Amino acid sequence: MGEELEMTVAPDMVRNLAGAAVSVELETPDMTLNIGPQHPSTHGVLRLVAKVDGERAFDVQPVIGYMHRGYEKLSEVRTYPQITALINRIDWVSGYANEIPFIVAAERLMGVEPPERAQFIRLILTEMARISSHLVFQASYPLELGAATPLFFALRDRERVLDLIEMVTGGRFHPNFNRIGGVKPAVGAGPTTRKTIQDLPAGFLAETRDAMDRVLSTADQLEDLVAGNEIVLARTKGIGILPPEVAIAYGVSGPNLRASGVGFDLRNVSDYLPYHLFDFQVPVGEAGDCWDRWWVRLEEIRQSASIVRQAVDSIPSGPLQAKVPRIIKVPAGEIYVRAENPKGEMGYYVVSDGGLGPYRLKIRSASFSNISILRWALEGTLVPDIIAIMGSLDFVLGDVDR
Amino acid sequence: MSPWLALAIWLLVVATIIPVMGMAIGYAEMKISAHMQSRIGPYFAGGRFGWAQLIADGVKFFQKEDLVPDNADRPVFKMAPVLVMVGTVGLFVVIPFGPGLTPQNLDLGIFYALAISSIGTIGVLMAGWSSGNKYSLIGGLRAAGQLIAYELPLVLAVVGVVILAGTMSLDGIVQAQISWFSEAGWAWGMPFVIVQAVGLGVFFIASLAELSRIPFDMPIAESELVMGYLTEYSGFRFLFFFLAEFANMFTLSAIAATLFLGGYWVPGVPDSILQFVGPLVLLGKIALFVFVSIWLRWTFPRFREDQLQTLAWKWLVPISLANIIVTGILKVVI
Amino acid sequence: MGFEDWIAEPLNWVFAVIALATVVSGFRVVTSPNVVHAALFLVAALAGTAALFLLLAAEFLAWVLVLVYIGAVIVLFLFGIMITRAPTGRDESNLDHKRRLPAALVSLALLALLLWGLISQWGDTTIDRITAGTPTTVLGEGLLGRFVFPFEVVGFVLLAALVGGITIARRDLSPAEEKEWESK
Amino acid sequence: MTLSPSDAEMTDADGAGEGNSLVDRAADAVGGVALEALETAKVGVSADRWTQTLRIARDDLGLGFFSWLSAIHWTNDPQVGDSLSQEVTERFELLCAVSDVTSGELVVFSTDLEATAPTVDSLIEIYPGADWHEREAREMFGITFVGHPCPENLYLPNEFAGNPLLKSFPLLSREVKPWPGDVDVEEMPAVGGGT
Repeated sequence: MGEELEMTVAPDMVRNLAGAAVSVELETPDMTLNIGPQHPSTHGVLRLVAKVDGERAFDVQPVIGYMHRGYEKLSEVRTYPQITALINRIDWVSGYANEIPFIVAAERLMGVEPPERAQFIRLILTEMARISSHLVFQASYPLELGAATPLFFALRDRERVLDLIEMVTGGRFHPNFNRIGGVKPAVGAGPTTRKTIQDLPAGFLAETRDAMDRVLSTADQLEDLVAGNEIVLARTKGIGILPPEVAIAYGVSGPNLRASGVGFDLRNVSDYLPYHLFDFQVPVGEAGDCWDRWWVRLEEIRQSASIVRQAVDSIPSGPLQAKVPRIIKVPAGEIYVRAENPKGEMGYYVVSDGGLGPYRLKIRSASFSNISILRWALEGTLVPDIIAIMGSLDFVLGDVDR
Repeated sequence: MSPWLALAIWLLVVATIIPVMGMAIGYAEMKISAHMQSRIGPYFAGGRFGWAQLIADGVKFFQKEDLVPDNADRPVFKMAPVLVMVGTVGLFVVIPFGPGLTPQNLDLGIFYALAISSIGTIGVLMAGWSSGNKYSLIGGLRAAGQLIAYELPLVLAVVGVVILAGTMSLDGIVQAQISWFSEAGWAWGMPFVIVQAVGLGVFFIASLAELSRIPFDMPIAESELVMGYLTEYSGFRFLFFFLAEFANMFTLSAIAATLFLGGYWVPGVPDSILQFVGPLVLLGKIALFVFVSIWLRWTFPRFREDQLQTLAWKWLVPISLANIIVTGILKVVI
Repeated sequence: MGFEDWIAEPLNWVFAVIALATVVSGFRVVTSPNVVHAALFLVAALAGTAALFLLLAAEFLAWVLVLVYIGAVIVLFLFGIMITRAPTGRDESNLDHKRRLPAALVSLALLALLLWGLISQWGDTTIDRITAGTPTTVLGEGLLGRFVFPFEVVGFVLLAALVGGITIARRDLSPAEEKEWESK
Repeated sequence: MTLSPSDAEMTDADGAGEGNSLVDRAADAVGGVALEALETAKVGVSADRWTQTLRIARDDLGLGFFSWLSAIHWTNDPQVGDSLSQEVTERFELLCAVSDVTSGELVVFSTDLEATAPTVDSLIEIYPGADWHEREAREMFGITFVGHPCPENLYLPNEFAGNPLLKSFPLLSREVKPWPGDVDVEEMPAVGGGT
């Protein structure tokens, strides 16, 4: 009897040790774990319905819609200038960048070309929005892994960048600064009727250079603090791998796609802002794991800081606003303009019928497509990895639900 | 004075020391982390340096409503924090604060300490299970798995010291370090860290895990499990867990200091003076360990559960076993 | 020693209280309807036993009981209960078993056996008041010297129990699952 | 991990400019017609060729990146927003934008669905990313996607009646309180005695 017992047990024991997982051997009940909508690391009101067996989740269903504000519907009853106030609330972490593709779409439909200086200002602020958004990621992602300190380093510089944005636009999160045909004269820029418009606040350019230096040194600090941390590497390397073909088929864009090894950057492809005037590099990951997504965003901070510095150095003078009618009516037509938002491809399909507002506005937001891959990516992961993978996708719920 | 009376008095003393120690460490944690993160930390409470912040926090906890979830198992839920505290309080009994200043110089000192500290685990499991919350349950399970895994290296790391000292009494271990070279006629002793550096490393890592502090804070991992087994606790019951964590940090650091750094002893100081400066010396050594664990906490993220188990079973246990063998051979050879 | 002498000794009072608590907890282990409560009463019973050992100045034994049984075995019990049954919060499940009578008989028989063993061996012995326990060194030398064989045998039996536990608890995989498991 | 230099040369990717080669190429490949959409390559196909079209787009045109899918409700009698300037036949226009991540080309495919009970085959087999977009379109416009595995609402509760993005679906807040912002330029209050 004893021998027989041993005979039957032995192979299982060996396999058990080799597989290093007891969960298959011991019958444990499955548990449905609701992560969110109120949870510290779902970035707002995302809800994941996870079926877990011990620590392993075998089906994770994201549930969205807790933040649906119906912007597409609301846009149908607003005029074009009013809509910019709505859409910079889509991805509030980089509010400014959301306005650009919509404004450009309206300008293209009207046949208006904004002056070069306005385009430069837009570009500078867009890249600042990118820096601030990526710094938020640099702050929150280590926190999700359990490290609190990078948060303070990253947010300190984000604050400086937001201060600069506020200095020009008067708003930290929701600038509503773009006008069709150009940009609004900056706050405190003096009377706008004068010919000698002082458009950017005094000292802005110098402070920007200074801030960009600080951002670059913070990026180095973050690299020391996070990339030099063995536990971070153990938690992120090889975790949550998104193969490029899967990422493409799901429409995952932006840094998440580039981390998977696809060097696709709309700044090189679309001409919504004069990026072709600047030298910058597109960081591309290799493995498509959480670590690469972190690294790509860190590198993009550096590249954006470099773009801002170049733009500040070469900003042309001139008017801020092209001539547009006092009441803006956009001629009938359709256009899709997409831009490289910090989170990925942000686009607006504008259908105009010649009225004061669009007949239909389709908002293509990056996070929506980026997290639609969650169910695929989270299958069979461990609970701590759910958080690591989710955080590495860097989404904002406003950008998901619109 | 009967030993029971002495014990009762000591428990009373401990009951006042624990909150004070908890607050001191809590304050240190706030200030040190703040300075590591280019912040100031608490500033206003108490007039200067925010020294009263922790008192204010404590008062706040007492004012809060003591909520018991509807779904909870009431008696177990209410008892859990008490049990966690018992494990902590019991530890104070054997720490030698100076020559002859050991509350109860048990023959089995270190063995007792390890035994009594394992009681806290039951409290954590009770908290996790009785809350009626899935996050709490997972947190409790993680805590149990973690504490089982790290109990072993903790005990094994101590064995090396016990072999060297030839006694399990904590005071005896200090004396052994003081008189290490006395046979050779030297007045200078030897803190065991010199030959037991590996043991200290294993002990320190394992005690961090026992304390559930980053990088081993998976049981409460707030970005995953909200607050783990503490999720449903509020008011003074939460404060109990909170204080127990800090007090535990204090006692485990004290034991580490006693085992490896010579406890209350400084080389070259006679017993008559040690009687007075001994507690201060011990406090200084404790502060060193506390500082390191605060430092680690604000530097590292947390491990994943399976990585933690790997670390315990595949690294710490074999290392500490090897350490025992080497120490044994060393002892025989010497 | 008469009853009056017995009652005059304060330690006996302590003994009586602890013993009573231990017995009550032990009884509640088997009567408690909730499996986690039962395990927690087992903790109380074991703690009581440890306290009794302390009264007998058997310090080492007492703390071994705390470290091994309370600190490890019961924790594993609770761990196992939670990971497999996971009845969070109030649990209404009924653990009562129909075969109370055989269980009671077995327990009584065991009690009788133990009593018989104890009384027949030490029935007439009176021991002096215990002032100091056996030094741990003596215990250690005994365990690894004279009693090394039983010690090792017990270790072997425990290992066998471990293996047996896994065998009982594990579920046979269906052939399809087997394949899936292997492919991982 | 590498840093690749940016393309200083602008690849005229959105198909704008001379010849509109991309839109013609795409229209030829799928057998559809090039539609007018400023700068944007837009190709119309018939609804029964919808999945076939997108399969060609993915496999032959290399448009593997699923950008978005949505619809337009064309009607002469909108409850919200301005009326159209020209009469249209009431219908749904289903749009699907797919792009190529190496060249950056983007094509919007369009098909017309009938106004009552619009039905079309699901793209989920071709682009898994179409999952949520189709659920969104189903919820917002009432379009049925044949073959979609999860017919549940994405944003709103499942009990919600109606399809919010239909032009016939009233915007309740506007019904309750008219929007004051119809006049974009309001009279400025006089400040400090004024000039």
